Amino acid sequence: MSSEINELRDSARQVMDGSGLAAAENESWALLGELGWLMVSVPEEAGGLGMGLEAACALQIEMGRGLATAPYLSALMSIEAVSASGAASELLENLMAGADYVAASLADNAVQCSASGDGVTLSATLCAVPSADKASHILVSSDEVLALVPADSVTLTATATWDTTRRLFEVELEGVDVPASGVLARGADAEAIAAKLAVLRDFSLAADAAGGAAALLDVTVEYLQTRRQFGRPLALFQALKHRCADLKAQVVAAEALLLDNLGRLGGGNDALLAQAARELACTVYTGVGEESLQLHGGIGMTSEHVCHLFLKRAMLDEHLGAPVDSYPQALAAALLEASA
Amino acid sequence: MSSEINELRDSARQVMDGSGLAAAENESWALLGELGWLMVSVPEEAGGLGMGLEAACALQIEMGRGLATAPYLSALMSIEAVSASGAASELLENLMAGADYVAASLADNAVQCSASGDGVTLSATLCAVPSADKASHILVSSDEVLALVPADSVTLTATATWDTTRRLFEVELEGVDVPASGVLARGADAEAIAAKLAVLRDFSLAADAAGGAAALLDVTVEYLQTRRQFGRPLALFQALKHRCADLKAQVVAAEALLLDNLGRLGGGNDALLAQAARELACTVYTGVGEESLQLHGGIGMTSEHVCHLFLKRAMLDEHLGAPVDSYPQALAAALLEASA
Amino acid sequence: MTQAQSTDTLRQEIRHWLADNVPSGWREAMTNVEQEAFAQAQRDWFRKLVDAGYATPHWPEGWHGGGRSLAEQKVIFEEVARADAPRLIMFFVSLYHAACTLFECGTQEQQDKYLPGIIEGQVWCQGFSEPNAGSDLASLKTRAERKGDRYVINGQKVWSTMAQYADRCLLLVRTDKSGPPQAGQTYLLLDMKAKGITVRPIHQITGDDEFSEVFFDDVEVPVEDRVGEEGNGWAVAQATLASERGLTLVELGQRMRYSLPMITAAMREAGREDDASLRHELGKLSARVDATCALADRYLMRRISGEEQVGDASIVKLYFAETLREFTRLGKRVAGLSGQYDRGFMRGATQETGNWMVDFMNSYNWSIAGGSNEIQRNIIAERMLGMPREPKTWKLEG
Amino acid sequence: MTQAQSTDTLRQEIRHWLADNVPSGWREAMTNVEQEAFAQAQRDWFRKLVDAGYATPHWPEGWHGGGRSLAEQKVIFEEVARADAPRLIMFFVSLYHAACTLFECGTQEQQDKYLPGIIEGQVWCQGFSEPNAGSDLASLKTRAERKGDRYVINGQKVWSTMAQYADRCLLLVRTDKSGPPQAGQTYLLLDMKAKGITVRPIHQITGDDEFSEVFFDDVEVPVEDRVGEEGNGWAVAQATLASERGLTLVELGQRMRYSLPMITAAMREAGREDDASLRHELGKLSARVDATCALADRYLMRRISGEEQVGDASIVKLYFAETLREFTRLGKRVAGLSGQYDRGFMRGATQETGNWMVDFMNSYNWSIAGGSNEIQRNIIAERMLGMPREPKTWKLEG
Repeated sequence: MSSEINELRDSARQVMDGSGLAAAENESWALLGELGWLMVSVPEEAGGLGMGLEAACALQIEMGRGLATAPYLSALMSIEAVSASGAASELLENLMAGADYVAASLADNAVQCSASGDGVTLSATLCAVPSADKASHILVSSDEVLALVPADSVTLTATATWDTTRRLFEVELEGVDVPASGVLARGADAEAIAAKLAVLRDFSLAADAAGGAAALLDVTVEYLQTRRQFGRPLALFQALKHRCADLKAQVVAAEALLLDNLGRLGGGNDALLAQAARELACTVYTGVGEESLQLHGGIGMTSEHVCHLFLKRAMLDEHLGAPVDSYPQALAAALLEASA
Repeated sequence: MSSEINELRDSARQVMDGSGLAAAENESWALLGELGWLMVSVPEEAGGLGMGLEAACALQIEMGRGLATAPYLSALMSIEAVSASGAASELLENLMAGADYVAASLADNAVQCSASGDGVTLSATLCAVPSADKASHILVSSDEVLALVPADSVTLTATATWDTTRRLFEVELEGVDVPASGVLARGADAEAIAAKLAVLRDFSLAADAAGGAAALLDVTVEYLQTRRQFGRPLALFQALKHRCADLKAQVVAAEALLLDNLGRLGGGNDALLAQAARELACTVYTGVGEESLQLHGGIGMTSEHVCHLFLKRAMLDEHLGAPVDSYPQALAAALLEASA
Repeated sequence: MTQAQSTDTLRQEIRHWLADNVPSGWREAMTNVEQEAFAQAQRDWFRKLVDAGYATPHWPEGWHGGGRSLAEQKVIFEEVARADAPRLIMFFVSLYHAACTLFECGTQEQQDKYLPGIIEGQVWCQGFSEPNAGSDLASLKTRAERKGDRYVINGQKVWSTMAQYADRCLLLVRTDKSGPPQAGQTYLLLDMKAKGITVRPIHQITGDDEFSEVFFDDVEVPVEDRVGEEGNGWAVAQATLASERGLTLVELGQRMRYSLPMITAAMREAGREDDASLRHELGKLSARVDATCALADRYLMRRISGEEQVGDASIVKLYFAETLREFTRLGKRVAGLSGQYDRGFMRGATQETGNWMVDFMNSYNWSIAGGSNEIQRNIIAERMLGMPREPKTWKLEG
Repeated sequence: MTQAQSTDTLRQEIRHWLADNVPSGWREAMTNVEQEAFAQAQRDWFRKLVDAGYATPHWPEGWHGGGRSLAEQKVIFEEVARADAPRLIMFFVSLYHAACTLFECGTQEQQDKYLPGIIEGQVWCQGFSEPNAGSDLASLKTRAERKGDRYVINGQKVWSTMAQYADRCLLLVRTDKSGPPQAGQTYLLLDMKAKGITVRPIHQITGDDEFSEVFFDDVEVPVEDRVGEEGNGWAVAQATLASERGLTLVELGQRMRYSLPMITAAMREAGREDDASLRHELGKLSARVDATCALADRYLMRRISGEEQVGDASIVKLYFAETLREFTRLGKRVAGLSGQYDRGFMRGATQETGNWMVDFMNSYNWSIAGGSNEIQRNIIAERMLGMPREPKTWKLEG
């Protein structure tokens, strides 16, 4: 990771620390715009900072670490979509400034699309759309079409998850007519952008998981250091030490793979690099979550302690993106194909 | 388990202890006949002891514990086949006395069978046939036919495995003509007996694994008690203690399931009971094998120490019977069917 | 009538009774309700079970419903699980912990005073665990000072089930600080309406609040409500903890087994019933679930035959807790994103709600409470395998 | 020329060289052969690599092949892995351990005396590990008594690679029993032809015998063959152990990655390439293998940039050892019964033979030797996470 990105990450950590573990969504959203975090990966010629996906992931690591509430990934996906499609620069500027928010689904969805005059008619149920109630538009992305749908033409249903750090919605489109001006791309262009969005999404989920796992392990070790039982600190018990050491190795490995794979982007296998990073990091995060709760004992079972917030976010991260089991299947399919 | 079977098991343990961990095959084979272990599960009316599969498994547990070399399971399968088919009692007597040995495959095999006069013509490659070089006949079992094939009409190939406590052969039958006298059963009868043999086989593998796992864990704990490092016995290190405790729980669970399922036989789901016992016990045995080698450290890597003998037997046990992954698949299929 | 015939008859009886009496749709009715509604449902169900004689099978002969063998008690627990009947969470302490402690260690006066109330539906809670003690029961800090014919209590207890509904409390206190930590403990029967008691429900990560913290500020307990001698509380507490004799894990194992179809149903819902990867895990899990039941059964049988050995109970509990974790983990995997949705909390539902995140989180109740997995591993290693205990004294380097 | 260009050029060079020079069919040729045949093949391969300048890239500039950057050394190791070339097992101690120790801690005379011999093909072995010490290097018992201008050695070493072929030995001995165990150690360069040395190969569970026990009976070593001061051996040994600087794990990680097709091939052979259960495990494994390589790479980069922190190396080794175990376990599962057949031992083949039981057993070389997984976990917990060290003194209960 370049020193530029290391600096970005350091400053992000300071910001996250400053606003506490989980700043309110409104507050942190405003901050995102102010700090320019929404423009990090937009090319310089489009008015962004041109620091690429590595920078976005560096920030996402810190946001995972700090249990950030703002819909950063969703916003980045929309910004990437608008930027990649070369659409109106005014919209892009507003999005990058945080003045406007277009919500994107963090799941794979089936979209029905038919031509309608110059525009299209769309039907779909989009799952896992973060903070959709704050969005002006919803991004609809499929291999056929990439479009912006006004929020007032869809039906939103809040789908509360156990992870209270994020607010997800189900977005229902029932034959919504989108004029040509709302269609960002079609056909092969739309497919190419959808692929890029999946890479952004999977890497970002990996980053959130890598950051969260590292933070939760820190919390857990600190707890074991502090808490005494049978007349000695829990951290003295070798069985617990060894479990923490195993978790540490896994956390470091997940981050190593994430950063290494980010460094390999552009070689024609971006999707696989993102999927591998996502698969390992989310597996590690849920593993750290499971172990941390056990290591905390009773206190971890109470909502007073921060432990469960990480655990629940870990579990949700694991089920965002493509279906959880599709990741190892995709990696295996690639290996089998390569050796055919 | 009844007190009668407990007594049998106690005496078996004394015998196994007496002959050391792994008595030579010739020696222990003779003992099997003398002690009457080959007749335990044959019904009393057929000249056996009528103690059922529970008794056979009690003995197999102890033989697994003692790394027995004699082809007990193979012999029992042949005896069961002959007994179940109601064939000549003289043969059965010889088999039960250990005066004759008919070898049976411990794997699933494809058998081609065609009618030939009163008898049949058989072609097959039988894997994992123990001590086939000592057998007068080879048992061929399929859903179509159950037959005894003279050993001089087949081709034997020694297939050495890493488990040096057992000697396996591949038996090749190329269109061997078997007269009617050699055909023990056909059609539905053969199928029913094949099913019984699979139950005997799977339970026996579970028993071997349960016994071996328990013995290996004993060996390992004793080693940790004796061996000192960093100025204290290894057994004092909590991380190692906890790993031993987990293994202990698994070993006890595997034996509990084995004995419990043996007690449920005859309720119409014998195959599943055997498969579940086999699945768990073999998984536990390989797990104990893996952990024990690690816990032994360098000494476990040398052939001077007994650890590797158990490990290799565990690994082979896991791959005897039906293909290893077919066990969980069968259990899952049954659950899905029951809830359909 | 042989023993087997007698349990068979009982099994048929209770099976029919449960078919007629288990409140239909109780799980749905207990979803997203206030705790009082749950408490009322518990009272109703308690009344029915008591009246039918199925709530007190472990009480001595002569008491209503009492005099059943351990084998018969097992049948009742198994059938309750099979019928997916509610667990008597609010009355478990009174029916088992309190009653058995009184039968074993209480005076005739104490028995006469308290046992009838239990049958009438008095709620008891347990006051053993303390904050920051975890599984270290011996580290007890709540103090009781003898003043004339009373003890005066100051301190704090935690993880007390349904304490806000409790009439009385089984309270373990420290009366002497000198000597080893297990000595100097005294066992009291506390009136929860006494002055100076504050009960504060604990907000759990599932949204449940069945456990409470209990604070004592100069609370007085008459000396006649002491069980056993002063300083002998540790031994009495062991009797309390041993009172259910493995029956709970027989029941929980069976509940888990009967819940396996929740996973196959989830596979079908996801259109993945033919997925070899899920089938592989399901098959492996099912063998483990069966083994859990076999372990619990065999443990109870050994208790019946008097062959129980130290550590046996630890194996059953550890294995159950780990298998339950795997069970809920697989359910969570199969359910995918929809398993992450918060569908509300089902009160008294233990870990078979099919709301997989709740079930998963609740599985920690069994790996943490009642002696954590780590404590069970210590017991197995030290007391079954004979490995050395944790050093008593130690000194850090440097 | 930038650094990236220079490593790219080197990569192309060595890739071509390896394509022309790796002995074709070496794995088959090394199967079921006596050790002497293996030793001869090692000598031949050593000669080729040395002559091409690829065996000593880590030596200082001025030495044949020397003066390569760590980044360039990494390229060589990666390409050797990619080409599935034999590892220089018999010469690793001489080229890395001995040479780096001499460069870092040896006198000019010692360097002049020994380094040319190493390039000419002298074999060195390591005499650090002792029986019953396991990963506890500090507990060293082999004694050296100073008598005039000689040390007289008595004791025993174990796990010495290819000691029966060794000309010299890096020997760690105890010269002082007082004081803490890490003090009082002295580092000697021993002539393996000296009187009083007995080498006994260890029969491994794989059938291999590449390791030996070495016994010392009044073996004399001249004082001028001591490296560093008397009593300073521990520090010199650290330099020895650090000499390969993570390159081995870069190579081994790459070898594992390049061996993943062995599993897909086994799946095809078993007709199970579409089995979702195997694919699930393979996919998970492949992410772990990639992470192992990423860890090793990033560790080396941190060494290059001087940012290495204590414990970093432990994570790389632990994670590699565990991933390798999973790798061989999956291969074993796919291979089924046929994977259990003893197809003989392939010498010098590490753990990528496709003979899955051998590969599985060999995976323990990495979880036990060179600091077991347990030791690595201690280091990570204590020195990275700051958890307390194992108590120095302790007292058992009772």
